Amino acid sequence: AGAAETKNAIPKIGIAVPSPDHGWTGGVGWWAEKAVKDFEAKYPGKYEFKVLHADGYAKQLSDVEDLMVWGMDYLVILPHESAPLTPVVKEAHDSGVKVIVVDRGLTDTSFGYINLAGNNKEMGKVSGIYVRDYMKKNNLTKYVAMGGMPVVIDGERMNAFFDEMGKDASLVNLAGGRAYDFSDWSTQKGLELMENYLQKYPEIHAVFCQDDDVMTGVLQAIKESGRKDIKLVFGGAGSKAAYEMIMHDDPLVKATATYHPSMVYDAIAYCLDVAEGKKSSDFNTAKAPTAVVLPSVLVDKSNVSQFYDKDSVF
Amino acid sequence: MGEKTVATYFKDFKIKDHSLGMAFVVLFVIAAFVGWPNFLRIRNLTNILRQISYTGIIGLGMTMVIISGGIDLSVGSMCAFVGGISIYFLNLFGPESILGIALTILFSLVLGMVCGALNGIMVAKFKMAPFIVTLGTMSIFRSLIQYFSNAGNILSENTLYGRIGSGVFLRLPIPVWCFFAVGILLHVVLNHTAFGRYICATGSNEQVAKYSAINVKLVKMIPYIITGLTVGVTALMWSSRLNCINPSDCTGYEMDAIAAAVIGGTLMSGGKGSIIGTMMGAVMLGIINNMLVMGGISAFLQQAVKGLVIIVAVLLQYNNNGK
Amino acid sequence: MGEKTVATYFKDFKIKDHSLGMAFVVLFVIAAFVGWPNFLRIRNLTNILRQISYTGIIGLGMTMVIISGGIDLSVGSMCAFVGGISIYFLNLFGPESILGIALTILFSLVLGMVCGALNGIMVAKFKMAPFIVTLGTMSIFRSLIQYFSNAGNILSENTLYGRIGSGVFLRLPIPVWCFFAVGILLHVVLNHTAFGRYICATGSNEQVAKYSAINVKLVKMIPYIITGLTVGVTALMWSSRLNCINPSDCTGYEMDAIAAAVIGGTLMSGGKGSIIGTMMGAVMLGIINNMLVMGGISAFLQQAVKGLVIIVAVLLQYNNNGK
Amino acid sequence: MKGIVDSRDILYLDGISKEFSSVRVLDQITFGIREGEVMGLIGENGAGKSTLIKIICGIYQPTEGQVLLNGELVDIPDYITGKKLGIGIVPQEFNLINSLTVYENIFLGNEIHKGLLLDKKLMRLKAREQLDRLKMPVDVDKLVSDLSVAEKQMVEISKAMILDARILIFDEPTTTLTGHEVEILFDLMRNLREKGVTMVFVSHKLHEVKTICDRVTVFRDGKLISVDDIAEVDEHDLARKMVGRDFSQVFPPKLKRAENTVILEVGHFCIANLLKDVSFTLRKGEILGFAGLVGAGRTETMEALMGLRRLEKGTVLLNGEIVKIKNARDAVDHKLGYISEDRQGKGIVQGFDIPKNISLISLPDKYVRHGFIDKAAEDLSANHYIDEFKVVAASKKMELKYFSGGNQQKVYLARWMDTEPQILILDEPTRGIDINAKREIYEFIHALAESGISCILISSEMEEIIGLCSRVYVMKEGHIADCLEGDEITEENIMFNATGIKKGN
Ligand SMILES: Nc1ncnc2c1ncn2[C@@H]1O[C@H](COP(=O)(O)OP(=O)(O)OP(=O)(O)O)[C@@H](O)[C@H]1O
Ligand SMILES: Nc1ncnc2c1ncn2[C@@H]1O[C@H](COP(=O)(O)OP(=O)(O)OP(=O)(O)O)[C@@H](O)[C@H]1O
Ligand SMILES: O[C@@H]1[C@@H](O)[C@H](O)OC[C@H]1O
Ligand SMILES: [Mg+2]
Ligand SMILES: [Mg+2]
Repeated sequence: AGAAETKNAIPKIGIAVPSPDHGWTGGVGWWAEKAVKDFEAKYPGKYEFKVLHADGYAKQLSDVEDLMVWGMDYLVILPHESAPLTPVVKEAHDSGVKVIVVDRGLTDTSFGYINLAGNNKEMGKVSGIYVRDYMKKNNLTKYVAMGGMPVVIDGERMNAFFDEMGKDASLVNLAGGRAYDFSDWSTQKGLELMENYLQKYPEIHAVFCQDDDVMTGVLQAIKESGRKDIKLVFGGAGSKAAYEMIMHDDPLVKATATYHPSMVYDAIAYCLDVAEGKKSSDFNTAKAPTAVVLPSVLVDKSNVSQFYDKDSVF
Repeated sequence: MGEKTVATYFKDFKIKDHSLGMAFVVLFVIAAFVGWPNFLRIRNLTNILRQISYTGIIGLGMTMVIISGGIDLSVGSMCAFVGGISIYFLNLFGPESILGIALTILFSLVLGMVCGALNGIMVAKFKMAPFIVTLGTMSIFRSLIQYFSNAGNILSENTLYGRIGSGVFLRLPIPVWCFFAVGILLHVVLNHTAFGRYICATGSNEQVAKYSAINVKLVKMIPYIITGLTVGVTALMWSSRLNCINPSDCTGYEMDAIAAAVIGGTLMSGGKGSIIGTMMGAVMLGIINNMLVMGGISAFLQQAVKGLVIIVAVLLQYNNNGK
Repeated sequence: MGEKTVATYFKDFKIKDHSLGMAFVVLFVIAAFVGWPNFLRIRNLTNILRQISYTGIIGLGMTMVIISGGIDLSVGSMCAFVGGISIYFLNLFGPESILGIALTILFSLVLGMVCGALNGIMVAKFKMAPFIVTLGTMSIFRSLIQYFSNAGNILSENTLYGRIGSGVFLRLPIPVWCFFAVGILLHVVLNHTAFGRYICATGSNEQVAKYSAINVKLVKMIPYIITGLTVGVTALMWSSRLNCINPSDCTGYEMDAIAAAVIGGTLMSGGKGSIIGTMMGAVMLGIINNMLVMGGISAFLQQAVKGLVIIVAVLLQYNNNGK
Repeated sequence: MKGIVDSRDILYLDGISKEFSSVRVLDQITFGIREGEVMGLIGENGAGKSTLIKIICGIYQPTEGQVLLNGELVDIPDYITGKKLGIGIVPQEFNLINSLTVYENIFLGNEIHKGLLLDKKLMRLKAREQLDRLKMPVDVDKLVSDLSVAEKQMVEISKAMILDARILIFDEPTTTLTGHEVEILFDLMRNLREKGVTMVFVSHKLHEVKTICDRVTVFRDGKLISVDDIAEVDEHDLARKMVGRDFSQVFPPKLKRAENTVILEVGHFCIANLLKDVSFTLRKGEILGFAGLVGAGRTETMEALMGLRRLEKGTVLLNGEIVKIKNARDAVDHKLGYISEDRQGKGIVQGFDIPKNISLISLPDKYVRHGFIDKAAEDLSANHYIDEFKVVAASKKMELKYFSGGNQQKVYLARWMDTEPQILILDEPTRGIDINAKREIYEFIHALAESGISCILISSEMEEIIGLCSRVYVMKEGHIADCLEGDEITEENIMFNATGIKKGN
């Protein structure tokens, strides 16, 4: 095959992802391993893969260093945190490694790499539109919102969400203005937060929690409280559990907005296409990153079957 | 000795002997003000109790470990591990199998004890520093459950299992009943059995215990097994509540469990502590948390306030103890 | 005493006196095999050194604290806090201000010491359990820096600042030089000054230290200040490497720092320890990590292996110490 | 202020009182100590000797009263200040850091520097010199944890000596020393006296006080009873002053050996570097002595017997049957009891009250009903022992750490009595306790033996061994040197066997 030229006879592909600190990143790990398995089967002996999971970006930083020592030709990375990983990824790039950055981008946009990501602003926007319209339609006014972790993409989503909600003055964020708490994208934390909200606010109509794992916890708290005032819980990302609820007409869960961890699979597939010469490797020498944006789609009863994968861990 | 009249009781009453109780009352009153009127609602109070019950139960076992002169940092990971494996076990049975649930309860408790014994053996038999042993097993349990689950959610297929963890009995959630039950049980063990006495003696001075014909190794080991058991209980309550376990669940439980014990007056250096104290400590942590939420403190500052409250609570106790 | 010939040296050589060194060598050889040929590349070795230098430097301060009978769980949060505030400070100066950088270096170290002193005062003056104090300040520092930064990145506007942390001098990264420098300094303090001896004495038996006319409060406090200083150094190295600080940075540093100290032979119960040991411990942790990465162990199991290695390393030492 | 009565006084205590949580342990103490004298300080356990000493050093602050040094009022807020004023102390309890070496301990708090760094060479040298002066040639680089009790005591004394103090206070320095070592210490003290050093010497052994002191101060219940020139009082007077009533016979009359039945036979105990083929027999109802220099291996023998130390070789025959004792519980089950010489480290639980301390061993056998502790029974039994042993306690619920040494020892004894032993081993049972309590313990041992219980008494106090025992094994360097019986039990014979040196040679 007319592969892009590499240093190694057997090209080495290094993959750096965060370790599973919550459901979504768990999914990332799973899809990364699945990709490696699939492509090893597809191109037996032709490529060498190494997947590293980092529990923090300091670890990921050293993972990338280690991958450089290992002599990778390609790097597929889902950065733990954008800013701190940028220099080392740039260093890899400068030493000739072709880089594909997934999801949480880099802060330096002056060199050539693929930036493959979901659309966070769009995700917030899609969610906001759905929640706004649903509330309007059902004469609901009071809502609360939860963020994930204090990172850039989280802010993008929340801002886009509040932008949409703000368009209808009758809708009130019970926490006031654009205030929200962080759920750490974890079920446990979502449960605790929701329990507290249920105490604090005697009437809540809708909950936006931006993540389907968190949603599980939120739903549990609502169920246990026996309260009937909540009519809508909107998560995000597109977990298997959420899809199942949508399929089975859950009273509270009507839809979700995709932001799927399988994007790491797409990134690895993209990488192999480059290696196989099916896609150009020119991005590497460009003066700016090439964006590959996966759309965020609203999934509801009408289209859920297209997205459901019963083997996925997420 | 002799009978005490109410009057003499009040004459003998020294604030310093009851500093924990006083702190509790003060905190409660403050919370009632800050969170007026929601705080005092039965619903809110039972909620607080449920919220603290998970780490609270483990805190009870932790109290025994700390009194014996040890520490167990692995409880959080162990809890995710035991919970996860227990769901795998449960899924071996049919989706409505009551037998499966009964056996899983047993399995979970036993598995917890086995994990605890692992820590215990290393501490007691190989005389390793508990901090290090459990720092190590903390990584190991977490790692193993991630490995087994491929880092994905471990879902129970049993439709009845969820009823345990989210169930309510006589208006109190089941985990809260467990918290009380384990508390009373361990209180009795600590204060009314020879074994409880031995734990205190060993934690206070191991040599003395050895020279007093106490089987020091056993006495140092069993608290870890008890803690494993409490972890098993919490793992059951937690996994059945959501009918699923995520391998990253229960992170940081160790800190809450230790904090509850220490706020409750258990000495970090061992030899002395109280189960009732830990129960109060756990509830106090819950109240603080609730108060911060109700009071609308900036989310970023909530942790700071919590940290501060822990320090102040302990500071008051230390000063009252006159040291 | 008298002169030792080489022969008698080897005759006197007892493995148990050098178990750490032996473990180090064995580990190195294994790593060289597993990671062949990459492991032995200069680039890889300096990489390992740089990777461990951040927590390694803090581990050196931690060693002093542990020897003195304490523990400091707050170092990770403190590091993010000091790093973040230092960048705010740096940004008060122009984008190319060398003076700004010089003053920030000073500022960072002093701020670290002040934070350390905070822990130290509570431990030494108010006689609070170090575990609790630093558990509290761990939350507080983290919370504060999140609050100040609104949980966002704190970016330096100085274009030269980054040169410190990512700089290389005589083929070694600057953080590695810092690690060595702090190591040598603290080694001398511990082994060749009265203060070092007082730390050991106080950590071993506070009462006795007091009866030896040692100012126990001061001796218990200063190690926290030293640790604060090492945190300041790491905060500088880390923030300048990335030219930015995220409030969630440096989470878990305390565990690595403690692990390095304990693998290096420092007793968790205080009274005894070695700076050189901690340095070796930190490097060993780095080697293990590198080995796991190079050896292609399942990512999920890596933590388990690391936990296991820590336990085994300590187990070997304990048994060799003949207890 | 009364002012200085005597211009010879270097130190003058003026109306010193001390209260611990409103309990008065020192009451208006006023007396002077003259420059260059050795002042004895005696009194029963808990009389307040150590407390007074701690006040002089600055470790405690008096509730009332003041201290004058060379006629000037001084404020001694802590020991650091005390040391600067030239006051040195050899404390009553061990005060060495186990994880440091001998020389590091000797210079702890008093290091010699060369520039900024420590001058280890010089410190080693000086430490060695100091120990040589005490005729205790231990390796200065040895860890203190590896030293015997006597060696530790000598290190402790060296630590005080190195201070070059003008006032040197010894709080019961001889409790852990044998006669030979006490002689060495006294020589040293005489030397210091010639150099003009003022010393305070606390001891429960009146003959020592008589030997070394120039004057003696007697305390009773926190009050000053008398200050006398040593020539004007004899031991009998001193004892009477201490106790407050007439005090006659210390030792009860010797027992006639009633039975010949051997109940315990220890055979060929061996532990590398510690014990070499130790064998002995114990008869029913006898008081068997174990004498020897400190470090001779007596404690090790008994610990091995009790299953507290691993033996390399050795057999135990109990009532003619071979028994295996693997731990202390086995020993208790075989009705063996052992009062350790290390009361603080191996005996009492500091944080437990009296009932909990007493029941610690017998708990499962006596106080557990249906799995639960019967606290009423525990209290009852504690009351019984408090009466029987005349334990003086404000409340039996007080933690043991607040009790004086003698009372702690009684509680410790009670714990073992509560196991109803047939064989009771007492290792230095009177260490650091006053003459009155001592006599009580002697009578107690005597009564035990009369009732048929066999006692083994390890003691470094020759007179105890001679006064109480019917047979004595003398140990030397880990083996049994001889077994003395009846009239053979003399100081000379014991010393000869223990040291290999005949007295007078
Ligand atoms: N820190 C303390 N708190 C409370 N009581 C104390 C304290 N220290 C000593 N005491 C009490 O003060 C009294 C005097 O004790 P002190 O140690 O001075 O006696 P002593 O004469 O040295 O006795 P001994 O011969 O046993 O050493 C005792 O009753 C003791 O229980
Ligand atoms: N753990 C140990 N390691 C090395 N040597 C030891 C240890 N314990 C004791 N020894 C040595 O064993 C010898 C016997 O000690 P020990 O003091 O118990 O004898 P003893 O006859 O009971 O004397 P004492 O009158 O002090 O009780 C001493 O030389 C001591 O230094
Ligand atoms: O946790 C997830 C986050 O890591 C990812 O970037 O976006 C979706 C979230 O659920
Ligand atoms: Mg005394
Ligand atoms: Mg002895």
